[in-house]
Amino acid sequence: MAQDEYKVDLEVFEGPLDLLLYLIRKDEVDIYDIPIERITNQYMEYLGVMQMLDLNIAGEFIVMAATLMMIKSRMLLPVEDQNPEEEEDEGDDPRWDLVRQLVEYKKYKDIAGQLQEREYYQEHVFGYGGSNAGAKDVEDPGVALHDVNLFDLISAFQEVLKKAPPEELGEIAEDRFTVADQIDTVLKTVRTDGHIRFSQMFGRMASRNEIICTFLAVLELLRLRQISAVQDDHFGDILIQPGNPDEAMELGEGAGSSEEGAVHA
Amino acid sequence: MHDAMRLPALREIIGALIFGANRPITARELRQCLQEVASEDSEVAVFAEASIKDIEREIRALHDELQLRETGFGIYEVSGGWRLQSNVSCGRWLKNLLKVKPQRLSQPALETMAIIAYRQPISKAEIETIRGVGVSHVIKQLMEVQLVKIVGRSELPGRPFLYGTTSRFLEHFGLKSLQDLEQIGPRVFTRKMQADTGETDQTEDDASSDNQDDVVEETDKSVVSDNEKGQVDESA
Amino acid sequence: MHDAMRLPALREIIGALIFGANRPITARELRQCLQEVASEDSEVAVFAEASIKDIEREIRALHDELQLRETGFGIYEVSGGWRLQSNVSCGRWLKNLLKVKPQRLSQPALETMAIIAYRQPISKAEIETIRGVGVSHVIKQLMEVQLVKIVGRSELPGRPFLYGTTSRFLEHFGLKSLQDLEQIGPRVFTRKMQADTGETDQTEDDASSDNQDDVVEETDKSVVSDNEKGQVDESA
Repeated sequence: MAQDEYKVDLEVFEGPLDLLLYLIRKDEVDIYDIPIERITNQYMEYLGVMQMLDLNIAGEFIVMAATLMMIKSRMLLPVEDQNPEEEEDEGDDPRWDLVRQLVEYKKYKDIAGQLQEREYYQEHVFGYGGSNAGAKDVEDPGVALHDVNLFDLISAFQEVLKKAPPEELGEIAEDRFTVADQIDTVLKTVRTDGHIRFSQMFGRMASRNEIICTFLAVLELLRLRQISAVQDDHFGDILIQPGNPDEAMELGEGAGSSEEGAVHA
Repeated sequence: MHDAMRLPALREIIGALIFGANRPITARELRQCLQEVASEDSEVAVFAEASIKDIEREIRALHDELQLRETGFGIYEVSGGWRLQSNVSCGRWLKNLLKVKPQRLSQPALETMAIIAYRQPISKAEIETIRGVGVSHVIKQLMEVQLVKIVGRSELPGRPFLYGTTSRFLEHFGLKSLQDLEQIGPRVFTRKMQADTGETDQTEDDASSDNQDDVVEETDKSVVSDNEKGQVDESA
Repeated sequence: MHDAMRLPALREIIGALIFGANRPITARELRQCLQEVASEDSEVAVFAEASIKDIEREIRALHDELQLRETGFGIYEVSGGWRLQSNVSCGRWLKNLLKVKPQRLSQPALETMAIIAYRQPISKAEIETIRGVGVSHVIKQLMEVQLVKIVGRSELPGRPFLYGTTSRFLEHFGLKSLQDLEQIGPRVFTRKMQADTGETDQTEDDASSDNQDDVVEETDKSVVSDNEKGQVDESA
């Protein structure tokens, strides 16, 4: 694939639990009663996309995939075969360990959101002589996606991919697109038009290869803060606009969010 | 400049000290300073008598005055001490004037920060169990910007480092003390307040903290007890 | 938290800017800042209309308020601009405070300092093994402020440098000799390494272990404190 020419080394710092919580929220399902088959299928789909994009995903994603498969198969067992002597409670539910883990994690995710609010607030507070606890230079701003969650982007990308024309056998047009080229194209478009809807970016694209290269270009530009992505509603369409590389130093890596219109899945 | 000879009021001294300290300063430190200067110079010996209460009263009076007069800055309690800081409503002008780039934590960094703040002292492995993904890199960065520090070592095999928050953490998030965390996530915090030396102790508090999570109805109780079991297994 | 949304008065903005500017600032600069922010955000466009005269009037009003309320500091015209400074009559307390309790060593610097003090001569690699993170930067800074020096080279492959403490280190931590370290035990440092939530601990630690050299804190800050100090010295 042409994306090899411009390797996007995007380390994914979200873990499998993030992805699961994202899917649970997106589908508006009860965290205590996860429709395991549906969620597993979706999880595998996202994992497949991440692997196709050759993102630097952690081994934990694969482990979680195996766990989900196992839970799914255990759910298929007739009830009689599962510890008949015990009373029916959540302890029998093969999903339970996972639910517990998700609930525990979600707790901290929620707190993180509140810490972030405080952080933004503190950005506006200065001590005497301009000292600001939040304004220290960091040498390594880290890999940072702005504004929208990586899974939001993958989700949008999946939609685009579904609508794409099927790959034709023996197609040789593949080499026409590279990530490097698409980076130029995306930047030009965004700078000329001011902003563009993610869903429209791929409108006239003919091949999957072009779509994939363009998506990787978007990821790379987000990482470099040359563009930013904003989402109006949860799981709504994503707006790509010119970024401001000087606006903020973001410490750590993975998806962050901006002051306005920030969305976390 | 004969003004230098005039004996200032206690309030003025305190105001000048908070103004000049360049860091959050406690009433205790203020008293110590008053006493030290008093011991050097009998002329100002009277200030040695100021109690913590007196000092705090003056701080509050100063706070109220600055608030009332709309000066654009005020006295606030941060990271265990008092300091002057600009009003948040004037932030955008200062950001423009000083051309500062605010330092923002990414989502994974914030989550790791939250886990460390509420569960400290905590090992990397425990954080990773909660987050479900490696955190070495994130911890390293949080330590580099001095929001997190090593606070000790666990007694567990391998004696892993235990991490906790710094005073800079309090400043960065504008917290008076770790107690402030209680307002953000009260139930989670109770766990931490109770003996957090033994791993097993944590399970009980898990029970209370999990309750706050939405979606939960009557099933909660059994859910929680199972939770305890799972927790014990994991940490053992 | 939603105070940020409130539109401040012109006086507040000017007060906040003079407070945070970190240097004397002119009415012209203030106007420019008001105009720049106004052009970015129509919500505050009204402030672009403030004339130099308006701004100067507000500065004088602020000056009078601070004077009247006996806050211990005020707005003064210095080298062509306006800035906040402490009242001359409070100089001796500030002098005491800034001398005795200067800025803190950063946490990583303190920890590295402790390891070097107790394990010298020691190589960078050994320190890193103990701390679990890279220390090149911190060592460089400790050397810059002359608390640490190279005392030799190891016989190990690569012949890495070995680090030890300087005489300045002793001065700054109030030690008679390195022998003193034994009596103290790692207490001075370990206390610092524990969660520094308690106010009392902090003050004591500040007094005992801190020194003027603020290794990693904002340079801005130390500039300001030096500034302050210089000013106090002059006026005393």
